[in-house]
Amino acid sequence: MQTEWFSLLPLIILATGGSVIFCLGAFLRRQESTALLFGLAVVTCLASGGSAVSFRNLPGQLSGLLAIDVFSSFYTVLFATITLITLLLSYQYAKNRGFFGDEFLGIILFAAAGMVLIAASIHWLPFFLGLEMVSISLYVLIAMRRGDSLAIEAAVKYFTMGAVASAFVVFGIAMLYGATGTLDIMKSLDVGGHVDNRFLLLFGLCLILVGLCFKISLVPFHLWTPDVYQGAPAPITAFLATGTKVALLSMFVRLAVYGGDSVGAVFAPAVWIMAALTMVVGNITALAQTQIKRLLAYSSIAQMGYMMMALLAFKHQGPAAVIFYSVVYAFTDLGAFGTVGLLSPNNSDRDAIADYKGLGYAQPAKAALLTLCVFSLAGLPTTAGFIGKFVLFRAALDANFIGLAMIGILMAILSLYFYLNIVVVLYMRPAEKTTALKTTGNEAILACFLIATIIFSLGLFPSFTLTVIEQIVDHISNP
Amino acid sequence: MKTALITLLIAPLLGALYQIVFGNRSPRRLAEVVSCAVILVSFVMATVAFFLPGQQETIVLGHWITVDTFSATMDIHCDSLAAIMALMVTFVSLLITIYSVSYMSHDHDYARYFAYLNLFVFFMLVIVLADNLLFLFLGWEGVGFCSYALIGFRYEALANARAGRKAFLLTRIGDIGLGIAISLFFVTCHTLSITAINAQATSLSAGAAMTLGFLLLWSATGKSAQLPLLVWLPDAMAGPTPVSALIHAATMVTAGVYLLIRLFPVISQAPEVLLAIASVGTATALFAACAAMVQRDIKRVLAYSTISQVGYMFLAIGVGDIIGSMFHLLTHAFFKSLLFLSAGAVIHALHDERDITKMGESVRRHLPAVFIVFLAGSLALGGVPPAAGFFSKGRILLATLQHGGMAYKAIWVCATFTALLTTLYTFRLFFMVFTGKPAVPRKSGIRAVPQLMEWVLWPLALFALFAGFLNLPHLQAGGGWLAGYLAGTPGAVADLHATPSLEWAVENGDSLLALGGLILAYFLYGPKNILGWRTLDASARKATTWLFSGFGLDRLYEIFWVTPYEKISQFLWHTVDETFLDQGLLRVTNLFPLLANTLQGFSSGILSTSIKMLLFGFAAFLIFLAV
Amino acid sequence: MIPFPLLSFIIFWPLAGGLFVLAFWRYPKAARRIALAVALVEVILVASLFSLDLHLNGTDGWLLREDFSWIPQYGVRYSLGLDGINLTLVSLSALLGVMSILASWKQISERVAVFHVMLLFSQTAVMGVFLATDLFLFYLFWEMQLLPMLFLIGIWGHEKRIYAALKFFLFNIAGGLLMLAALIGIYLVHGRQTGDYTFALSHLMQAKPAPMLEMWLYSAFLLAFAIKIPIFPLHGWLPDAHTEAPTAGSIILAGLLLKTGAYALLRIAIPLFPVASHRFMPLLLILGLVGIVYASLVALGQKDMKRLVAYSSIGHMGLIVLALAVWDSLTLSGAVLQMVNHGLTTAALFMMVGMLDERFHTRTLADFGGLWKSMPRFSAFFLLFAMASLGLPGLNNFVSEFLILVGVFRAHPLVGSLAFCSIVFTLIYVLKLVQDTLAGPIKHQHCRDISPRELAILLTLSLLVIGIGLCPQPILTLLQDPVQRLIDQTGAMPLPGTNLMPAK
Amino acid sequence: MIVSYGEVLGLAVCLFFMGMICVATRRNLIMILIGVEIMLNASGIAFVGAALRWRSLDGQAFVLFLMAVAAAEVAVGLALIVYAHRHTGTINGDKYNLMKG
Repeated sequence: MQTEWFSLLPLIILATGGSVIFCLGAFLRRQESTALLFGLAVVTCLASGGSAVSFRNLPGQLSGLLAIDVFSSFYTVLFATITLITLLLSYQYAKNRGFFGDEFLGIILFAAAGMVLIAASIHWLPFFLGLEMVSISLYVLIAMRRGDSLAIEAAVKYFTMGAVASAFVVFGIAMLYGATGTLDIMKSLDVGGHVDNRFLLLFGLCLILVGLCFKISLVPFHLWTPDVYQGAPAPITAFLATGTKVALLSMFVRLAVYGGDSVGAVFAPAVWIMAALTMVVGNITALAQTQIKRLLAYSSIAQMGYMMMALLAFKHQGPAAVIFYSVVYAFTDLGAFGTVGLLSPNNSDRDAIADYKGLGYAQPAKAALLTLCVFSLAGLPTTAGFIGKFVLFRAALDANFIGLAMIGILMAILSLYFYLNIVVVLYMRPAEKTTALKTTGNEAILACFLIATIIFSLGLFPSFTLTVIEQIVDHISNP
Repeated sequence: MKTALITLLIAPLLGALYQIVFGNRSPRRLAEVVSCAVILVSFVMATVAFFLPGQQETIVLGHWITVDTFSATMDIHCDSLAAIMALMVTFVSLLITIYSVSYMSHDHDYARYFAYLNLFVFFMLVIVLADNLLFLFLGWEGVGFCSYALIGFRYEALANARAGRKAFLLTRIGDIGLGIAISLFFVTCHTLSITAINAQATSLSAGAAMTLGFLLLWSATGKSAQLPLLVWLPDAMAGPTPVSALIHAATMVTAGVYLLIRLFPVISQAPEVLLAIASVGTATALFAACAAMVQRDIKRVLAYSTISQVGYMFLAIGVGDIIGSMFHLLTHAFFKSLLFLSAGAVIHALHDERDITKMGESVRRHLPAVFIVFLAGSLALGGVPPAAGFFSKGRILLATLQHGGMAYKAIWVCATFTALLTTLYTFRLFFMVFTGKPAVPRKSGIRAVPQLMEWVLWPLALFALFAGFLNLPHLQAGGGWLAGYLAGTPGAVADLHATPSLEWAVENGDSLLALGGLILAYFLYGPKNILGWRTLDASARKATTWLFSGFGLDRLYEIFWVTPYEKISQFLWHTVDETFLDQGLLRVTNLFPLLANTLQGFSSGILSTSIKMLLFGFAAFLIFLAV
Repeated sequence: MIPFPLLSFIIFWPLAGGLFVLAFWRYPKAARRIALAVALVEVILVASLFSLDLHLNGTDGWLLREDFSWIPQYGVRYSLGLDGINLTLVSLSALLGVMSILASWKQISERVAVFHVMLLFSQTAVMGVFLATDLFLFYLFWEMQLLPMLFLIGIWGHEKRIYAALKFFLFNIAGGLLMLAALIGIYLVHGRQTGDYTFALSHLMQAKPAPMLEMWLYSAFLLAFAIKIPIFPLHGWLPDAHTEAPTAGSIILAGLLLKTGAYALLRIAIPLFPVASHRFMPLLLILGLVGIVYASLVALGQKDMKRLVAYSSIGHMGLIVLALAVWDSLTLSGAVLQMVNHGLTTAALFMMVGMLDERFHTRTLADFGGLWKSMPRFSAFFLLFAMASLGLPGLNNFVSEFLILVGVFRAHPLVGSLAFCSIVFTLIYVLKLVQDTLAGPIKHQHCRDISPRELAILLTLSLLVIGIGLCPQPILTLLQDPVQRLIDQTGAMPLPGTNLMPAK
Repeated sequence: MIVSYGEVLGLAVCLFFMGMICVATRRNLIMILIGVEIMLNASGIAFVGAALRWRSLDGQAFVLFLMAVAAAEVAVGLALIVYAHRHTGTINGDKYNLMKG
């Protein structure tokens, strides 16, 4: 059908864009082509996002594999934006460090396509493909910068553990399939309908969950996160920390909505424990960090804990809260890791928190954005993070998860200490030495501006986004 | 009348404002003139108020606080009591302000001094005239503040500042009583107007009346330096002498007495309170008289004597004779300010020498005028007939004797004994200052006293000698003009209705007592030093040291109040606030980094550990599923 | 037609002005002047409120109201309301805004523009707290207050500034986040009971949570506000924050931020949970009383003048707590007036300590003495404000303190009497402060007396101090209706033991 | 049918756990990769068995994709390991611990 292919356009654009860049890269000389390729990649993102906006209301289903609807359109736009901002942030960063080129751009676009695939899939197969697309792309991206021992280590660790996790997911899917005979996500979650194979089904789900929890780094599957976030180049970390997690969170939302009470009843206690552990371990371990990317890694672990808490409230606007918060989280972390990248000198990332002394005055704009992001992560008002925290806790309390919410609140209080510590270092401790940074390119400034605008607008006028999110949750709950 | 009263009240305030705003920038002479002039205006207005008929008048100056049923207005109520008090206050203030001009002529900080002084007169007049208790409280605390500021006027010496602080603190402890009393008045009478309260005094329940009475007594003891809050007054002598004369002799210390007289209808509802007042008064009188016996500082002698005399006023209230109390208050104001001012002249002449053991014959020779007025004052204070003190004290002793009950008889004995002591210490002071050889040689010479200072003393001396005629007993056929004037005051008993024989006996007894005291003093402390006590005082003995320090009351306060207070303060600060609350919290929060370090141990960065952790998580999941 | 949103304008004008000031970050002098101009305009804006017909009763007792939809999904509205209580406090904020800028005229020489931006931001936040009638909006401003203050202390503070700033922030945010949970709680309870999910204060008051739940929710609110006020055992952050903050920071902190705590307790926590708060009243009563005595005692021991004034703040706020615990028209009027009065006098004292610090670079009491000689005008003002702070009649604090004390006494004679006694405790440390600085031998021979700028500040404040002391009635009249409304909303809260000895 | 789904499933699970044990116990990156491959192939067997059980093609198709993906993963993985080995001189996974905490 005509419309079906048409509705796939965002995905096609991304994949084609990536391929075209690969091809062009083969023909063009590296030094001359960077701007062109970069422009192409940016246009690809814009086109993909734009097409997703324009086709959002086409009721498209691709052979029961992909649902191209408001839900996936929303996520497509989100991923396009995340990718766009990543590109803007990494252009100069990568150029300065000599790993900017066709393969860098192409792989990022492929990863973006993988994310879109994950968000759009209503079938395990495209989901698996998307997951692998994202993962494999990221293995490469992390190690992109040659000769960086930390990056190599990060890539090795991420690859090894990611591969194991993927294996878990695949085996889990196989079990589900074995139990239910279908790869359709919604149908395969029908615990009530497959009483005979209940154990197999749950075993499969369990394996899948392990894989997914690993990907969004819930405790105790979180150990790779700090290492990988620290080792990867900052813009890549930004992409990795936001894109993958948001994509997988969309899957979590789907699972929660599709699974409903029957699955929820089985897994809720486990998720409860994981959410609590994640919040506690994430926040407390962050207290001891002296490296900013590691700190942000633990902070992002903790954020996942908050989201799991809200996910438990899947009947009380929890999914909407999770989606909203994942949007908030995406831009906040993009900003945080992005500014870390922008503030870094050429040879390596500025990682030790102590090195940020006095940067608030040497680099006021970027430091201000970092501060803003940190405040948003901490959930202070007028930032997006505050509204995000509010919707999460509202959902959790509405569903009577009072104990969990209390743990969350206490940990949020605790977390302020290390968040503030960054601010303290930026503004309140005198600089010891000043390192001259290269002037930031316009594209990165644009990215910063975008992020700041989004954080503020979500913090002050979240109403529009919330409406959209309510619609899409509504859409997947009542297909 | 209205204008007169308002002018009476406002003029000193305007004077103070003038000093505050223009003060040091205006010519010195102008500042002095202004400060005297405003008091003069007040005095004239007070005279008008005093003589105008139809005195009972309440004037609302303004609404102050109205919330719900609570209403405090700034209104003044002028009856005969207030009028005569106002007259006395303005008169004494006027003389003392004039005296101050001369006394302060070498001080550069005159603007501040006159500002405080004028402000003080204003606040004092507020106390005198206020009808609303809260407005009275304004004056009440205001005079406390001025007293504090003036005692510590010469701030360079910390001792002065400390004395001021002590005065403020102890009077404010008394003020709490008044504050609570005001609250209780509001709760029980639903009004704070003194006239209204007095009107419904009889409808107060016994308990309320008693509580109120004790609260008022409490507040009066603070302001009037009675037991147990008297220790501030001797120290207050650190202030300039005119201040001592005005605030700590004539006016402020009698404010407590005045308050009790004002609210006598309430107090009289509770006989227990009356007895308490009488006892406190007598005890204080005796106590202070004993202490005055051994003081060597001329001003401290006078300070203790003030305390003692105010005790008499309390006693008078305690026996229900508020006219007697008022009578003594007035005469005391005259002769005590006279004594203080002449003492000030002596001190001035001797280059700030206050030790009476270093004075003697030469003082009289150089300052003959001061000698004469001081003698007049001493006669009045010593109660030698026919000076003022004789009649006022006599009326109090008579009233006490007439009052029934054994307790009052005992009080009468004490009071009479105190009268003897009074004569004794008065003339001890007199003899030691003006006669004989100094017990201790003095280094400094004697200079002349400025004319202005001397000039002021004469009218006071006249009053000291003859103010007694304001209210002559029946025996002298005086008819008691003052009693008649004050008869309209609520609760006043104009006539004591004593039998002539009793009156005769008391009067003669008192005369004999006074003369006896005088003669005894002559033997003990006279110029001839017949019994040798004159020189003995200079050397410290155990008993006298004890008396000297006011029965060690200061020390008691030190041990039981000041030291513990400071210790508690330090304890709360260091132990509770810093160690327990602050450090404790810090210690609790320090647990988190510890915990963080422990948790950090899990993420060792070793790949196989991470994988094992993953598998462990999976296993946990499975186990969970199985369960 | 939408009427001109004056309240919003009042709230956001300093913010907008602050952003404008930020544009002048290269030109400290200009930034300072512009900031002052912004603050002055704010005063004019607030003054224009008084030109409105204040007895024109709008809807449900508000003098002025603004209400717009904001986040309809969660029933959050942007709604502001003005009545007598917050009008008084808003005026105070506007005034202290100007004062704080003037006070730091010479003191702040680094990062001048940002400093003023922070001052203006905190003014916006405080105004918002006072005016918000939607609890979500209120919470937003409540937390927003902390940020500028964090920077004010942390950047322009003294030696231990970072510790103090973090302590301040963490104490307050801890309370704040727990309150957020409770806020969501009462919101959900109300939503479930009525189907109307809203944060409007007036609606949430109708919610009837289960008794036990109400206690918990109230405790969370109480905790947040008690930390801010601060009530006795939770005051740990305050002395440090004050000691380390720059003068302007202390002025804002003591003059405004502490007031928001008391205001919120008065306006939000108690009306929202009348039953629970009634049960907590004895606790508040005791803590208030203990706080007064404790703070006074600890203040006496202090060696640092600013710390001393800081502890005095705790004591004065204790009186407000006492007033709230009695909850009748006398004490409530007194409490609000006390907020204003304490704001004025403490701000003045902090400012004067700041002036000394500016001149002598020390705040240790032992380093001072004999200032009467070298700085007579300064000393006169110092004495005035010290006297105001110890509640001398005729000066502002007396009126409010006496109203509170009478009210407390009426409800609770014993507690009232004890509270009266605490006056003496205040006296002791204030006199120590005065004596140690003004009296004694001169320690600093050469120093200039107050400059015209400082004179202007102090004169303004002292006129207010005397003015309110002698003529508090306009303010009290302003408070009458809203206070009555508060009492009507919660019902009277008679405490056990109110039957005084009846008149015969 | 000769073998039941249960038996296939048993085989798959056995293989999976064997792979898992390999992953868990070996330090050598290549051995870990092999372990992962075993796990992936166990999934493949399970898919095929299930496809036969339900007589649907979905499972078979999945296996096809799975093989492709596994190949890609191995390709990238091996390249990475070689690259890492060139850089650090070791393929012992545990030697990669510059970062911790």
